[in-house]
Amino acid sequence: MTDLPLLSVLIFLPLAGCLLLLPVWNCRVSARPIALGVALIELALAAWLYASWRGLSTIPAQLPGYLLQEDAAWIPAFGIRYTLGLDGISLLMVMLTAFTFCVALTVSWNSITEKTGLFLTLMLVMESGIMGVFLALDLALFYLFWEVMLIPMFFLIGVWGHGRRIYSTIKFFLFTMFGSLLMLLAIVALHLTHAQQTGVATFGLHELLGTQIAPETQLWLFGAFFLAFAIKFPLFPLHTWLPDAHTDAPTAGSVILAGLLLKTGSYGLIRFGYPLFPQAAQTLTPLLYALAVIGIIYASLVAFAQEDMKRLIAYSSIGHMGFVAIGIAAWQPVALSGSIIQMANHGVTTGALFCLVGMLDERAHTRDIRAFGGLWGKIPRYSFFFLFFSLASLGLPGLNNFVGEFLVLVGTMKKAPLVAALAFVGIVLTLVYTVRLVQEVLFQEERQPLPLADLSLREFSLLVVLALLDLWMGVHPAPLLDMIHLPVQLLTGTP
Amino acid sequence: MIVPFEHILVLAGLLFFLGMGGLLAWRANLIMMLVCIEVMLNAVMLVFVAGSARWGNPDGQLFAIFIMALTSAEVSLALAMVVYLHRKKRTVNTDMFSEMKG
Amino acid sequence: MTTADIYAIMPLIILTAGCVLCLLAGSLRPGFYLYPAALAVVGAALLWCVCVPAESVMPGMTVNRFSRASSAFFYATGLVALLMAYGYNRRRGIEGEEYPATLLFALLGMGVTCSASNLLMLFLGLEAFTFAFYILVTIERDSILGGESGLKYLLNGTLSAAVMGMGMALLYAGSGTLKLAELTTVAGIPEPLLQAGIGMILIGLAFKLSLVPAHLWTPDVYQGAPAPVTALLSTASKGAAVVALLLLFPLLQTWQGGHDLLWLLALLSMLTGNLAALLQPGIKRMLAWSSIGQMGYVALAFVAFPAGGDRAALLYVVAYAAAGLAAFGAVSILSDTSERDDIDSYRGLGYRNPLAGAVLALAMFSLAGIPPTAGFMAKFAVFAAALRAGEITLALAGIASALVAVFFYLRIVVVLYMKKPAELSEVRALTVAEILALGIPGATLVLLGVYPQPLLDLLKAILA
Amino acid sequence: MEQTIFYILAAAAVLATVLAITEKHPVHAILFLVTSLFSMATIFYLLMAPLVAAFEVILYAGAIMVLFLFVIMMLDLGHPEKGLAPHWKEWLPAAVLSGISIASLVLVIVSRHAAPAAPAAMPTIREVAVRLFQEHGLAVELISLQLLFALVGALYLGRQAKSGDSK
Amino acid sequence: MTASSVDIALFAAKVGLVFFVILTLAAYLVFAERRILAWVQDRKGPNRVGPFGLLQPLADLIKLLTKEDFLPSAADKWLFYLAPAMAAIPAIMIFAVIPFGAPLTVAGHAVPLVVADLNIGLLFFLALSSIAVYGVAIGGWASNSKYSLLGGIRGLAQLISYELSMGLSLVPIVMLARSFSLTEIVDAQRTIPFIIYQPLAFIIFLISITAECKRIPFDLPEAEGELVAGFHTEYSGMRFGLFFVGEYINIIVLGGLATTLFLGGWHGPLLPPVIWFTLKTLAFAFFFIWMRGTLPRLRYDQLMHLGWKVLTPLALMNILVTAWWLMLKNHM
Amino acid sequence: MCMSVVDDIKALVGGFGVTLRHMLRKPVTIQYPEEKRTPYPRFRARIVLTRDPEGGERCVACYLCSAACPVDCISMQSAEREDGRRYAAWFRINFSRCIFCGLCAEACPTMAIQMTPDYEICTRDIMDLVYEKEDLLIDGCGKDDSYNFYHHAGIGVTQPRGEGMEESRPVDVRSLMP
Repeated sequence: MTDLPLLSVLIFLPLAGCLLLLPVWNCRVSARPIALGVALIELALAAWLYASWRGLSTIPAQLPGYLLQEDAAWIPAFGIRYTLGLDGISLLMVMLTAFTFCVALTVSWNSITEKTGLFLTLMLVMESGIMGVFLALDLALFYLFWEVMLIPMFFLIGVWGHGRRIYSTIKFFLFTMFGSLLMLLAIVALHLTHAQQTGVATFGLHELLGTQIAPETQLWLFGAFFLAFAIKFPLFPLHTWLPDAHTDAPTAGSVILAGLLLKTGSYGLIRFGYPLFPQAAQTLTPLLYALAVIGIIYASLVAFAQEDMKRLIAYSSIGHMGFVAIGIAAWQPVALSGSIIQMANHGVTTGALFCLVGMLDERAHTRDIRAFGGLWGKIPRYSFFFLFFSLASLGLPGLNNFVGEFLVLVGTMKKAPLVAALAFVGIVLTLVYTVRLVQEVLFQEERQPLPLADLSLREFSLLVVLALLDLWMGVHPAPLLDMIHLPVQLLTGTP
Repeated sequence: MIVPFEHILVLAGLLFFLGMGGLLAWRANLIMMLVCIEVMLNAVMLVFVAGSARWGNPDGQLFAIFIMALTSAEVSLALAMVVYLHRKKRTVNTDMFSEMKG
Repeated sequence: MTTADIYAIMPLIILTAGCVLCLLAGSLRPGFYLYPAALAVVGAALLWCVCVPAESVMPGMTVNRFSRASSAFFYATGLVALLMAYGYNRRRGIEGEEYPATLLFALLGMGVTCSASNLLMLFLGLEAFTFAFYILVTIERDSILGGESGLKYLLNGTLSAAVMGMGMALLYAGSGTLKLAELTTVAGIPEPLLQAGIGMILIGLAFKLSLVPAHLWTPDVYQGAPAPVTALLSTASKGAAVVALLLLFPLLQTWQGGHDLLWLLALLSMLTGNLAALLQPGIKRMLAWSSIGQMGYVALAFVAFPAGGDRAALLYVVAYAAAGLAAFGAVSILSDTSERDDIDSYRGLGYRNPLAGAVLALAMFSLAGIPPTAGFMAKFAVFAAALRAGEITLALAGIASALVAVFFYLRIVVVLYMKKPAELSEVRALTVAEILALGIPGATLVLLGVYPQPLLDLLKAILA
Repeated sequence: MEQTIFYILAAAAVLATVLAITEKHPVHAILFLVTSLFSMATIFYLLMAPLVAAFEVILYAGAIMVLFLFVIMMLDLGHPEKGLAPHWKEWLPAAVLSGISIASLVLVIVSRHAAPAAPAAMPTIREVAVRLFQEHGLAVELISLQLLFALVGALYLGRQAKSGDSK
Repeated sequence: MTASSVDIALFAAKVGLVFFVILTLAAYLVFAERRILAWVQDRKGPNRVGPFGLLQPLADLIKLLTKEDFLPSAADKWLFYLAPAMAAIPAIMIFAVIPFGAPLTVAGHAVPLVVADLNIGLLFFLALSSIAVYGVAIGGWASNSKYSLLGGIRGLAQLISYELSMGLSLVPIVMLARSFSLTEIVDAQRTIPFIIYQPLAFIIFLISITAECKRIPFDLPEAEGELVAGFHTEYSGMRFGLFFVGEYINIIVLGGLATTLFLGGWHGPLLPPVIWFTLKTLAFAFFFIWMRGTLPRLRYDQLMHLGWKVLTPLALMNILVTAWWLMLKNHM
Repeated sequence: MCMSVVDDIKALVGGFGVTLRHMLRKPVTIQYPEEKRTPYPRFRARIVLTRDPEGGERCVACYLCSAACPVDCISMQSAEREDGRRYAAWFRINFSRCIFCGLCAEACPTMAIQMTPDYEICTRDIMDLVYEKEDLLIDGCGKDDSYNFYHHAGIGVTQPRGEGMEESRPVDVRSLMP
């Protein structure tokens, strides 16, 4: 099986799945299983990779820490190669991706009634793009996937969204484009510097790692990368697109946006930003800390004031991603591991929360907190999961978020105690708004007589799977930590 | 060469920029605009002929003749358009031709 | 003239014979059968260009790989434009043999331009296809816009011909030769006459490329001309002007002022074009202004000429041509008896006419430079070249304007897919010609965006 | 002798051109331009380009300008001399631009080196003709096609919609 | 007397002579026309003033000079005055390049019997004949009268149209003679006049110059039945006279040109060259008059049809055939 | 097509032939003052007043000619001799107005007014063209030299009116009262 170019299969399988969809473009009933099937195959592949990663790690790779690699000439004229690589971090992300897409497809099983063919196609294309982002080791290739995943999301929000969907989607697209164009310039500049120094025209990450860049230039280039990733992250002043996008996106869009797109930013920072420009990163670390902390506190405060549940969860995402940012900024094995784990955790938890809100929205056609109340009594199964994931989200020990946040705080404590302390304040604030949410929605007496049905079997099984995953990651994160151990050490230079 | 080459150039330049100035000033009358363009093309031909005389090379004269042929083609088409538009709008005043803005 | 020469210029001979026969046949028996005939002629010329590697050096013309490849590009563009014109002209009642014949003549002019080896042929070639466009732009006699824009184009074009002619005259007067090769050897002399000549030629070409500040004709002409004509005008004619610039570039390089002038043109075009496009209510005017901006990127590539800008420029032109053909093709196919120009009238069309909508959206993405489309590769190449040449200011300005551009390109996509359709008129089934006219540029866009290497190899080979 | 003639003709050409572009009435403007063209033709003759001189008169004065005249006569423009002429403000930018351009031109010319001495022999008409058809034969073909299309275009535009020939 | 001053004197004499002869001939051509037309119509024509009426031209001149010079109130004054001169002068200037006799030797100087032996003589002729259009056009336009304007427009269109076929019909001549110089063209016809080789070109040329002279059957610009007197309706006195004389000068000059180009110019047996030339030229003049006596006026569309759809294609075909023939001949 | 061209040429050549033939023909012009044409006897030119075979005036001043004249160029005053014979006291024809149509001659009951072939009546003074009776009257009888009106009709009406046979008295208009 290892003879297969597994990584390419991972990327292009969903695209091939699109072709399968073409004959049943207008037939919703038969298109849905096909798309879900493709996503499940992806998931199976990812699972197989996870199951066999220890075996793979024994096979010596060209690059240290990598499990699988692919390399082929693509556009030699520009020095662009088709280089893919899978290490522990990527594997985690790949698994998250494959899983989140299954979740997203399941949750939108009934809710997407119009233009289903287009919707499923876009989902699969996006899966390809995101897989590519997590696997690419050539900067140009990375950029390509980075942009490719944007377009389907643009359509998802714009076509199937609610509210001011067009405003939101254009805002989302422009913000991201702004960052990525600057990043493109920086990539090219880096490429040219490297070509000048060595005479080799390449965009390969590992060749470029050795480039000597003057500190000032490095600062500029890192700034460009940082901006692009920070927008995706999103860090504090650049976050404004996120609540809009989340609020107006369809449920599947929100799930993917929160579960995956945000992770591409942090992943990019980990994979490219810091390693390529260590000195500049060092210089800018205080900034990152500051932005992250401000983000956490600010987001939590704002979240408290939200009436729209999706908006609230979106702001909570900003806060959670702030922890990831802190972990990256510390650039220290424990904190970084925490960040990476937190990325996965946040993906699962927030994804689940968006699913829950989406389900509620499907039933009540509103997401206003003030419209609900007393759900605990009316739809107990739903309320249970709501409570469960809210607790996970606020970092209840034993559930997954706790692991990530704990590791981040532990790691950061050594390098920047003040930051850790402030971040802790953030956790407390998280507690406040989460409790408010849970209290208002589940336990307050009923405010409006809403005809709400409890979970269907599909929803129930989906949430069960999510909850089990949450629990497992919270209780037994060791295999995951093992998996990312070597790459993190290689990244932070502490073998 | 009967006169210094520079003097011919000055003459050509004067004519060329007179034509260009006229073109800029007469933006209201199609026929006058075309006339001004003719003046400019004449100056071009003068430079070609002067160059031909300077180097004893017939190419310049030929280029001038080609320019003439080209101009006649362009002018005939332009005037056909003027007639066509006039038939539709009863004016050659370009200010009246403002269906498109921006 | 030897047999080899005749073989080498056979595409031009085919086109000449084609357009004359088309006129004759049309006067004997008018009808739309002439379109397939013209299609066959262009196809034959294209095939010959691609398949018969005949090369020769004649007085005034040099047929080599460069000229063969460029003419193949022009003929392919013409082919697509003809395909989309067939149905369009039928619906709009543009009858007569003039359209196909003039189109063939335009292609002939472009073919001559790209194989010219002296200033005379270059000038005549440029003027020939511009002249053909004067007719094509006005071809719709029932529309007052057509006549107006034709006249505007003609006035501007003639002015540019005068300026360019003056430049060539000064070059000739300063050097005594019309041959490009000889001129290049003389041009090194710091002779003000030659420099003035180069500058004026550059300004003349700026008209053809519609670079700011010589762009004023562009929006009106694009709006007034029928969409298939605009498609060809915005792609092939720009391409031919770029080719002419490439042919003249060895001259231009000898003078720093030329570089500075081009720098200014590039900057102004990128900013003005993209900013003005923001304000346009009509799709053709929007595309017109955006094409001004796009040509600014080409100029940027030329500014970075020594750093691989030539290849970037050609790549950009090909990508832009594919996108332009796709966009205007979609416009012409979505137009019925009247042209669908108002952007608002495209609401929801992406679903009612999926292929046309998809291709239009694809073209917009490509123009905005978003991967995986050809536009991205082209922008990538251009910015790479610009950075390599150290033109950081221009590159930043380009990036900024590209970001602005994303906005108005997306507007089209938004309208296509995210707005409720206004009226539910009958949806016309696409004909084979229309599917081809949309499919070819659309496929090119994707193909070039994913795997541009063959084209890059080709460009490298022809530029060597 | 020839020099004097040249300068007189040059002055006449410039004067006639100025009058032509400032004249309000198109017919007068065209006649002034014809005067200018005659001066130019004679200058061409003095510059040993008799062929160009002849064609200047035949084509420019004899065909193109006549075409202008024809169109003006046919269009019935009313009283254009009473119509709008450019205001002096409209001449201002044009004058400034032209002035700058002319000044730079003079600068260019002053700064350039003395032209090399004229070569001995000027090409005869036969040589010019041989060059035309041997060296530039393809150009002749191209321009002839272009003229054909000028005809096609003019006919197409001149034709009345959906009816027979107007001419 | 130095050599150059002799030359100048001879030149001046030539110019004076040509002027005098042409003007006299033109005047007498008017007379001849009236007489010949009279004969055609079985009349006698003017025969009262002087013997056989030979002083009639003088009488006409006196009459024209003494008439009132009339300026229409809405006319464009300067152009109105300019037009007659522009009609007459180019016509007479054409004669400058026509060789009217074999070179003479006077006082040891070789005197070519041509006012100016231009190397582009033929083009000079075409240039001037294209300028002659202005007289008609401006005369018609400046009068500010509808008849004049219509006549002017007709004249413009007609002259431009037939100039084309005229020029094209001359191309084979240039190809045969390999020169634009009329002297050389005449020399090339020393043995065989070109009319033998080029009958078609001759016929086209003949028809075209008839149209260029605005003579019946192509006298639409002054069609008296429709337009009063066409472009010179508003003219009187000597201004009308100039238009009138210009037309007759044109006949003589074009006749002389046809002689030079097709009938071998001054070449001919027995008689002195100048006489031959004069005879041939007058034969053309006679033919014009004869034609006037014979043919009715064409309709406007017939005129255009003849010019564009018959003569021009024929002339083009003729050029092609001649070119092929010359090429084959050179290859044999 | 070919045939039509040949036909055209034939027609043209024929036309030229016709004119050429006419050119060589003797002109039909008569150079008037020197050569004079003899008009036919019934040529209608100058008008005269004739006399009867006895030498008396034929005109009875009946005004018929004057009435018939389309251009009103004849005028006269009638008078009566004591024997009842009527005559014109004066008779005037304005030849500058006369169109020589001959209606007067046709109208004349006495054949007094007749037309002669004498066409040369030009003059430098237009007043000379007003012919009085003495200018008009000739001595001969003109065309019908035996006709004498009064031989047929008798001279005058001598008895008073209303006195004759089958004749009633004329009504007195002044007494016609109702």
